[in-house]
Parts: sequence; C-alpha cells; structure tokens
Amino acid sequence: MEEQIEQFTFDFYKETAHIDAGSGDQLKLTLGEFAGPLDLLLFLIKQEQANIFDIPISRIAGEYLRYIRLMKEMDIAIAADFIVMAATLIEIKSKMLLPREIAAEDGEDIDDPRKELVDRLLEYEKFKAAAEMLYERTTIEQAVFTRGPIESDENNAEINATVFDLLSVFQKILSRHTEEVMMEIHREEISLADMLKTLRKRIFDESELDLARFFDEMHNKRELVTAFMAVLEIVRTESVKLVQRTTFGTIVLRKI
Amino acid sequence: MEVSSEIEKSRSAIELAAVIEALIFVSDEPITSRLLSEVISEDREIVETVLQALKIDYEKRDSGLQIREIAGGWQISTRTEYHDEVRQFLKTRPSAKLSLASLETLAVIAYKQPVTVPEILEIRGVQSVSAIKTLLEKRLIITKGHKETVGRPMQYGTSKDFLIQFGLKDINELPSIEDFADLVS
Amino acid sequence: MEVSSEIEKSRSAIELAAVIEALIFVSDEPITSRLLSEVISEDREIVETVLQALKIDYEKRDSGLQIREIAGGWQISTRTEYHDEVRQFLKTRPSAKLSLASLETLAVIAYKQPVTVPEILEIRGVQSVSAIKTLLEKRLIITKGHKETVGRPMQYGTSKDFLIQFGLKDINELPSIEDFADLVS
Repeated sequence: MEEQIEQFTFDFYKETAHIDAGSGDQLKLTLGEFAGPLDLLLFLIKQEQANIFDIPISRIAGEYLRYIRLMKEMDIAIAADFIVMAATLIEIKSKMLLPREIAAEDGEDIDDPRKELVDRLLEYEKFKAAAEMLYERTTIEQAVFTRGPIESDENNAEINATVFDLLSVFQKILSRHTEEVMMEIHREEISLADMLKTLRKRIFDESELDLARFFDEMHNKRELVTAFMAVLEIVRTESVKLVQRTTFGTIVLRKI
Repeated sequence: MEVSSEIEKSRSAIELAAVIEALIFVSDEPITSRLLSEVISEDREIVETVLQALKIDYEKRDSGLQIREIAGGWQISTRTEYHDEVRQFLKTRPSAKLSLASLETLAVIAYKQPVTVPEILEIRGVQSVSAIKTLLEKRLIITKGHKETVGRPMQYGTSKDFLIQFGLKDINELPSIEDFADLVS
Repeated sequence: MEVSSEIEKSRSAIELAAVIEALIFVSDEPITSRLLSEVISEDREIVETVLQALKIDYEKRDSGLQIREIAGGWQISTRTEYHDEVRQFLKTRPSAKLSLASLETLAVIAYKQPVTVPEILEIRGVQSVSAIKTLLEKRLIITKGHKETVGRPMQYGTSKDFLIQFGLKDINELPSIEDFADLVS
C-alpha cells in the first residue's frame, strides 16, 4: 500500500485503475452522487472503518487518488475542488512524515497536520446530516396537497417575484433588444461593393488594418465571406498589400 | 381512467369519507361521483352514500365550509353566511403578485430610474401604461417629477414599499448583473 | 389596514371558528393570525385560540384534511395518508427532487444565513454556483444584500417558499445544527 501511494504525483490521471467490470457500474453510480471532495473523503473514511479523529492519512489519500482516477476514466467531470483536496491530502501526508518529536521536546503542543481537515470534515458532516433532514422533510411535504383553484383566485396566472426575478427579467428584456438589432443587420445584407468601399476607406483612413480585427467586426458568416472576398479583391486590384511580420503573427493590410 | 390496484379495497367508512373529502378538496372543478368511484375503486352507490354523509357532517359541525353538489359534481366552498368577511378579505389582502408585464415594467423602472413612459416603451418594446397604473396602485413605484425635455414627460422610480417587498435596505442593494455573472447566462 | 365596522362584534365561538375556517380556505397562501384578526376585528389572542381549537377539531373528526401552521400562516391541506389517491387523481408525479449538491447548499444557507458564496464553498469544499442558481430559480432562496467586506459579495438566505416546501412554521423550527454533531463520529 505504502509503495503504491508513493507513485502518486500530480500526474495521477495517467494511472490505470483496476476494477472488475461487475463492480464498475455500481461504482459509477456512487461516484456520480458525491456532492464534493469532503463527501468523498467521508465516504472513504467510513469505508475504511477509520476513526475520523485519527485518519490513516496515507491509506485514505491513496484511496482518494484512486477514486479520482476512476472518475476520470469514467468521464465524470472532476471539479477543480476535488484536485485541490488531493493536493491537500498529499501535503498533510508529507507533513506527517516530518519528525514531530523535536517540537514535542520543547513541551510545545504541536498541531496535528490533520487537525484542520478533521475540523472541516466534522463541520461538513453536520450540514450533510442537515441536508438529509431537509430531504426527508420535503419528501413528507410532497404528500401534502393544497386546495384546487377556486373562483376568487383570479391572480392565478401571476407570479410572486423576488429580486432575482427582477434582474433576470431585466436581462431578458435587454437580450430581446440585441436579438432584434442583430436580426435587422441580418436582413440588410452587405454587398461585395459596399464591403469593398468600407474596406478601402478603412485602409486609407488608418493606413494599416489588422485583418483579424476587421473580420471580428463581421456579424455573421455571410458578412465574413463577403469581407474575405473584399480583401482578396482589394489586394488584387489596388495598391494595397498583405503584411505578416512574424510567422503566425497578425496579418495587416497596408497601403503601398 | 386508470384504476390503481395498489389501493386497498377494504377501507373503513371513515377512511372512505376522508379520502373522498381530500379528492374533492384538490379537484379544480366539481368532481362527479362516477369519477370518484373510479379513482378509489369503490362502488358508485357506496361513494354516493358517503358523499351524502359528508355533506350532513359539514352542516352538523357548523363549519365555515360546505360540501355541495353543483353542476353534476361535488365541491367544497365557503358558506354563504360568511361571504361578507370573505369579500372583504379578498378586497384588502395584500398581494405581492405581479403579472409578467408588470414585473417587466417594474424591472425596467428599478434598474433605469428615474425613467419616463416613452423610455420604458423603448426598452420593453411594448406599451406599459396599464402596468404602470397597477404598479402605482400597489405602491411599488412613485412619480419622480417631470423630465426637462420635449413634452416634459413624468418620470417614475421605485418606492419605499418596493424596498420592503423585495427585502432591500436601499436601492443600491438591488443586485447588479455582475452579482449574478456566474449564475445567469 | 381598514377594519370594517359592518362585521358584528359579538360572535359565538362557533361562528368565529367558522369564519376563520372560511378565510383560511379562500386565501391562496398561508394566512397569518394577524391578518385574520384584522379582517374579522377580533383580538389576535382570541383568533389564535380559535385556530388551535380548529386544528384539534380537524384531527379529531378523522378528516381527509388538516389545518396547520406553515410559513408563519395557516393553511388547509390534505393529510399525507391520502397522497397516493390524490396523486393518482391529479395525475401528478412527485416534483423533481433536489440534487444532493443543491440540498447541501440549501442546508448551509438555511443554517448560516445570510451567507455568501465563498462562505458556502468553505463549508462544502466545492463550488456551489449551479446549485445556487437552481435554488434561486426554484425560489427556495433569496438574495439578502451585499456583505460589507472585500468585493461586497452577495448574501443569500431562505425564502417563504422554502418554509412552505419544507413544511416549516418558521426558520427556528429547524433543529439546531449542533444537534447533528451528535450523530457524527
């Protein structure tokens, strides 16, 4: 066990986990349900039948990393927070390896490197239990029904608003606007001649024009194609050239 | 209608009355004895006997409610004796509820205040006159003087009641789009 | 609130119970004893005594319905025993359950309110942004203004809908969070 853990670096994604197909599906189910790294950690501590106040950190860290690899293999998106916890575990593990007698000799009470994690786990576990209580409450409450609509409920179609509703409604109104504007642009298509005129003006006004930026200004694919054709046309017919100073650098249009 | 076999056939008269009462209560229109007998898999005669018993039961206990047969179905409603109080309550009850049109108008006023009717029209793209009237009646908005521009249109803003109803200390507490940047999108 | 003088002051206890029952029935959301006492012009203590008596009355008569206190108000609803039949009749399925992540986030918000996103992260050890969005959309939580600290993060708390959906009279009815510590270990 100990040797195996030593292999774990931050490259644990490349490690191959060994589980048989039979338990695989079961595992997948469980993995999807972990609400976070603390949840997974608690599960592992229970599974190992370890004492939360004296966590066998090497073993638990090893198991934790193994689970993360499994999640990766099963294409379960791993939140960054799971990785952060992995790093924390490895850090605690390395601290545990440092000799602590030196400090103890001075009669000082040196903190257990696991203390902070244990405190967090204990705190988290309370809320996990509270979440379970809420789950039970809502299950019971779903068995309770209120009366059907009656004549006097003329407000039925209406909604009870919160500040969040105000903001989301306001945002929807604003986005309705931008949609309308974009539709208008779409309707009046820009011809190649118009595009050439715009392009020519821009080059002569600014003497140099960044192509990528010019293309970014286009609102849709059709405009982009027109713009591209205009560039080809203007290079072919006018005293304008394409300049790229460095390989993969920006391309600019410049007056000759 | 599907009839569930899980529901036990053997029920006491009391249970039967209770389940029928619950079904009438949740129904959004008068429910027929036929439908009741289907849902609970009991003979229609039994259901009708229970219904009559329930009706008498409500009368006997001087309830504010009554169970009655109406339009071929059964319904729970308030007793006519208490209609004065009921009417008064319905008239005066505070309602935080808003139609979508009112909510939209309120959102525009809250975020753009002080704002005029033509400005709201421009933002919403719809006339908001009746919504503004509703919001004024509910005291969620107040007038904020005339705008010194052509026609001197009236400007509107949110009221103190608005802050109370939406649980805000002051108007700066209104969440900005940045506050929900991670949430909305 | 205006109090109608037309309503007679002298009412028997039975009449009082009946009118209160009628008002609870017509109200489309839990009605407070304060509002009830205003509408019927009776002392709040009297109203509350009647409410308790009504509640017991409903229990005693083995009704399919119950009167209970929820979210600071009073409401009539069906008893849990009849949910199978009711659901079958309404053709509804239990509404989508909250995910474990949402429930945990809700638990943290319920006990730590007002609480910010970073504070929730601290306890849960994982980002809770999508859970918060779900809870806001389901109206189980509301914003509670900004916290006066670096970055002025938005604070969240539970809503009235939370109390209703979780069958709570008020937020203090939740068991103490320290009670859950005893279960731990």
